[in-house]
Amino acid sequence: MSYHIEVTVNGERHAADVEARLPLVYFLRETLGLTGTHIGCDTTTCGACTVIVDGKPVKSCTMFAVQADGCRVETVEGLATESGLHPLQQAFWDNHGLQCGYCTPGMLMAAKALLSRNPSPSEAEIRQAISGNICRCTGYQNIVKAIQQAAEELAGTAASSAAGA
Amino acid sequence: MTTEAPRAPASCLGQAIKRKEDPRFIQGRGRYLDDISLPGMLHMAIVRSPYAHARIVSIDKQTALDTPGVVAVITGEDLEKLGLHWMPTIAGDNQMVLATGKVLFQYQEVVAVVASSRGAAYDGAAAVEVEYEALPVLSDAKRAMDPDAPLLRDDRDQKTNHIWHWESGNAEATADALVKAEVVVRQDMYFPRCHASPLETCGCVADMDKATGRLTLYVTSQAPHVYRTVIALVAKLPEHMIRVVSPDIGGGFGAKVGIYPGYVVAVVASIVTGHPVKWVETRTEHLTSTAFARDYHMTAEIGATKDGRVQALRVHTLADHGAFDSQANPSKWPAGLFNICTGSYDFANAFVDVDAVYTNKPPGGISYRCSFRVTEAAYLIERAMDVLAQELKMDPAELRRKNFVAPEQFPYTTPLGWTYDSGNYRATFEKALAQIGYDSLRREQAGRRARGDLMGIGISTFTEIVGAGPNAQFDILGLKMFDSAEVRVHPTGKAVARFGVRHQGQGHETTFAQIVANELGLSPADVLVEQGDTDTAPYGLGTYGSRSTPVAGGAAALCARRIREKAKKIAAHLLECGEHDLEWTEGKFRVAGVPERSVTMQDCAFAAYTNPPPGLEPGLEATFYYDPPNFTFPFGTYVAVVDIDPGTGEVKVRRFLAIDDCGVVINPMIVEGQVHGGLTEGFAIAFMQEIPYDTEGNCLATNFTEYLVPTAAETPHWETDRTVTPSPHHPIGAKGVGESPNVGSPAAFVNAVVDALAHLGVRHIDMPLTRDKIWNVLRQHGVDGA
Amino acid sequence: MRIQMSGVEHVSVAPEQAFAFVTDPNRVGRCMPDLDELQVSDSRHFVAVVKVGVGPVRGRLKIEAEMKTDDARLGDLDLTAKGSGMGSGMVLTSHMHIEPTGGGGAELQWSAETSVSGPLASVGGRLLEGQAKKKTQAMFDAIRQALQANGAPAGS
Amino acid sequence: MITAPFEYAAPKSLKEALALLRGGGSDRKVLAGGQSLIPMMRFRLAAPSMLIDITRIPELGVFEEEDGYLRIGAIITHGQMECSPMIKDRYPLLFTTASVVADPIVRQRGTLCGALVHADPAGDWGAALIAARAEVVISSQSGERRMPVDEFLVDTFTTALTEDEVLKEVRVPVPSARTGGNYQKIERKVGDFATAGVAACVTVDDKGAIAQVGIGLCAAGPISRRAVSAERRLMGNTLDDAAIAAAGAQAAAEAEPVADTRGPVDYKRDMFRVLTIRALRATRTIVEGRR
Repeated sequence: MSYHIEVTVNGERHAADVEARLPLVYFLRETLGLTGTHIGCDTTTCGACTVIVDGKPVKSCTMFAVQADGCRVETVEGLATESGLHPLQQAFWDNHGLQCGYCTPGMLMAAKALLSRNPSPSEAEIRQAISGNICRCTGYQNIVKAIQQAAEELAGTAASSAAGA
Repeated sequence: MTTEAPRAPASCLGQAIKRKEDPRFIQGRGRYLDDISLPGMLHMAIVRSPYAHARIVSIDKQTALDTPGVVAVITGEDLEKLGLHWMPTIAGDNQMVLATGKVLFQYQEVVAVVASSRGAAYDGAAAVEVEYEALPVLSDAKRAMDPDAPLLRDDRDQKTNHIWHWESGNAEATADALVKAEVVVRQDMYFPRCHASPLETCGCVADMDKATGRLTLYVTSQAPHVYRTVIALVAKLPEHMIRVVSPDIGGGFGAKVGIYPGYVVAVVASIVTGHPVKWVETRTEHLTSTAFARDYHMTAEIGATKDGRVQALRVHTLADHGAFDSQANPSKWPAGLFNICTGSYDFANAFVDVDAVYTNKPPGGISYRCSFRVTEAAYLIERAMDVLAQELKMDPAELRRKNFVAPEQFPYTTPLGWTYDSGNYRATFEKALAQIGYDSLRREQAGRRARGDLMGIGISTFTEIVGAGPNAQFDILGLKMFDSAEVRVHPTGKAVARFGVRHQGQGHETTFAQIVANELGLSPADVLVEQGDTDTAPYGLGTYGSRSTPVAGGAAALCARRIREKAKKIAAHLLECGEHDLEWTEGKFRVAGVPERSVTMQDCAFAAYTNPPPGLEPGLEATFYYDPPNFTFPFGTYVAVVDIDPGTGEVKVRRFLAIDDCGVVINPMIVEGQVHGGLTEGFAIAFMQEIPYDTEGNCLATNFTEYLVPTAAETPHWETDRTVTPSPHHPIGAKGVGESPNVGSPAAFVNAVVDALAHLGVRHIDMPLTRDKIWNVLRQHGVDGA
Repeated sequence: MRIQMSGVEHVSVAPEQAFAFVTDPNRVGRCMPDLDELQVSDSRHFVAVVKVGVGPVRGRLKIEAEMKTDDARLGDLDLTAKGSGMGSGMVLTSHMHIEPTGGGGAELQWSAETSVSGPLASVGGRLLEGQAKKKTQAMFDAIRQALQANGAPAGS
Repeated sequence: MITAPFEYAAPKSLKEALALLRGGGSDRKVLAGGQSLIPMMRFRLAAPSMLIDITRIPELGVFEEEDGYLRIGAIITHGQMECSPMIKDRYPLLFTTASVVADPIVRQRGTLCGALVHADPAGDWGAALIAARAEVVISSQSGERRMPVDEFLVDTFTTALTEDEVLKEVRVPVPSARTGGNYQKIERKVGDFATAGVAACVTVDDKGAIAQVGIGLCAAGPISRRAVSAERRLMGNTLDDAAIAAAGAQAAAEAEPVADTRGPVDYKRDMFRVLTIRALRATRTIVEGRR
């Protein structure tokens, strides 16, 4: 039995008929071809599949696509714009915040969710906020550095746009 | 958008150039195995044994075949008809592909189900009914040789669980020296079974094109060429009709070197069904059946003088190889490079032996972020040195100072036969002690102890051996352990460089571009590095054991120099002078004494295709197969400072300083990143990561809720620095670094924790240093807290 | 994982009655908790399918049991069972000895060792022991009730 | 891994949800955050025939103080608890609990009520709500019933809910000015099930004597439990070191942990002593701050 869903992904509206048991992550990867979101475990532990659903970070292996009916989903593919990389992407690149790159999309989305809730987190707050995401390569230190740089960058642009307003 | 790597000056070695591979990864545009989807592709799921040792009574596939979407159900008996139910392992043993007769470890592959969708494949797998008759289980290696132990491998001629015995060094001289020694310490230590467990599990897409008869295997492989050759031999397919493509890899750490049953079954399934077949492990499958690491039961004995000069080292090891001997080691080295275990110290005598046995546990024995059993060796000697220091009531720093191999002794040959290329252990060590403030930490510790606080300082001054290896002695299945590079310079002076190795996050697309660019006077931005496609890349043995930079990095430099030699002829032609009049400086050919008369590599490249000198073959490209003259021997000093909560036994790592010496550094940013990552895995192994088995052979760490991988919250902040002692024989003096931190750090952590408890008489605690173990030690010694 | 259990149950029927009951597959088989189906092959062998249901965890276990008695040792019963289901396996070995007690009652002294393999042990190990103990207790409660019901109370 | 097939429904009202549940038998499951249920379904240890998604039912989103109780609706997530200024300021026990449940991403979807219904013996909320003397509101087509959390939590994965009932909300008594609380948890790493956890909630009178006390133990047996004798030991006393130490010893004696990969029984038992002492000390600091 299949269910009709309509989901807005990175601002684009998608309609599909899906099996109830289709995890959101496979809907994104295989139905929509957005393979930037990865899968690393069976137990909702690793966070490689982290996306943002209606503003909240979610492990998309532990949510069914039917549950996302009518939701706004943001994935790593939606971060960069015409004007360039998202400050988080740029900061991960600048600070060597990735190696094999497999956890990176989930990390970026977890970090984005953190900064939208807490624009100037401490190192401890950053480490807590990404503690639902596993990285096997970097030892996290450069990821933390990257998130700090992005936070400053975003604060700066926010300030200037506020000043501009 | 700005995704082009910034240009670097002509001499770009040692520059922290941002990684060229990153733009695709940060935008979700990497192409990993599971991202590959081919038309008509089927999915495969594997039914596994719940028992660690059992006879297979019957297999009923009918219900599975009746399950909607299921296309095929393959058993060991089906493979037997093709002669593919067993396959040879790298270690010269045989391994079941799908079980026939009996199963030898829990979660062993028994039946494969191929279906039109992932869900249907799992539905089919759940519907397969297998009846087992449980057999007595052997899950403790120490019992393997007992007369009453069950015989696991009745398929072998030798009716024993003993696989092989290996030894190195002079047994008599060492025994004699130990008898004569003023002080002898002896310590048993277990390096627990653990697992590399990269974030991306293993998987493949097998695509047999019936029309062309060509097999394309997309697979998570650190060694694609070796896969191609082995598959040609195992599946009896012509090698030129096999293409192995290793796409972006989500971490390997040694787990993606071996060839796993799932790959073979997927190939068979594609041949049988005529469709591409994808198999991707679940995390549970990865942890329970993909190659493990370590599992060494070691005993170390050191003989020394009263004033702390080491004289002899004797090591006996019992190696648990699981149900099949499928460890990835050079053919003639069953225990890998374990006899590097004299470490950084000047031992006159040493002897090592290793006995390997079968148990009802998964096969493996890979080099998990290390070079062939070097982690076990480094842990053993660094732990044993602390035990000796304790026995002598000597500061472990002082003991090390007394026993380092001295700079003037290099090249230094160990009693176990290795010749270290270069090192300056004392200098690196003193730099580390000064940087962490060792003496004041010791004073602080004394003060805290008086107040009942538990603080410890642990040192590890390890020496590694990487870059396998000199072809005279090192091969895998007969394939010599060289590696290769092929560089093509296009007319406009842009280059493509291809390699036989395959990176998994180490940054080769950047560092190898830096090496080639540096030799050719180009910008790294103008050098495209390609790896992983056996149709285009030159033959190579792959990326593991920190061999990429020592071997393939050497090939890169020498290949580029070969091109430069040819370019020099072209330059002479362009500058209308003799080759001997030319010098190569700042990335240009200049006429000696007339520096303003010069041509660039771009000029030479253009001429190579448009205006080659008469008689000279047009074009500008070269291939180089590099047989390293020796290993390289990176080293370092690590210092850990810990505080222990007397109430809960929790250990807090207050500080950790890592000073590495990996010779000439190509990209300091990447070296630092490698060190951070390796230290974090060392931290995990020391404190939480283990795969235990119960007496029934049940795996007790089948997923990430029990196989504990640290998060950012547990991981300490790392302090890193370097010294530089170039390798005298490596073309650019580099040594390799990816694994040093994982090799050197476990001992530093354990030494620190034991040091914090030493005043209670504690001499050793086996990893992982879990809270309950430490609590137990504390309570036994009357330490209480809340 | 290995689970060891033992206990002593008192019933107010004669030892012979109790022994006859626990060695009768038809009767003792029906005392298994959450029994789905029971096939008795002969006087000493039966196959039972039981439901497993702990919160969201649902499944079925197929259990093949064999009883051994020895006329020389009247009152002693060895029961071994092999279970499979939910991708897992289970092997049980148990012994029971029945002693007369004062007032015509009987005492069932039993011990059992169960080893569990597969996901149930690997994933559910944390919770398994408690559940196994409950099911066993439930089984003996059922046996006691059945005996009280059909066996004449002692003394009368 | 992919779950077995199932049907899915997302009712817009509790009435609708209860109707769907009724007659569905044990094979229909209510789905809120799904952060415990879905992993079990992936392993096919759980295979419900239908999931009834209650997250689109507005009335279950209640999260407010009303006549002496904090009402926490069935779809309130751990994350909402953690991020609520009201919880941070006035409910230190709930706040310290919310911030250590699972991991920060799971907390955004997992719900307090869902975790309570899951009734995992190592679940943090059971212990915390027992200590806070919370009660549950259960809803079915035949009406509503209330009971203390203690009675609601029956056994491992087992609650007082019948198959056609839904846990509608949890009600926590609004703490008085002189109430403090704290949750202490040992976990091997973020996201691990608790090795041991202790929740304490204490109200003192104007003289500093303990007027009401709740101590809940997590991973101390088949289901979260109340440390009755530890509470008895404290009632009427002041929160001094001697009383706290004695309460710790009592709690340890009452705990019935099982050995697993997190450690042997004696270790875990001692952790209940240590954590009880630490939870009570932290609580004392808060209470003293408020007096």
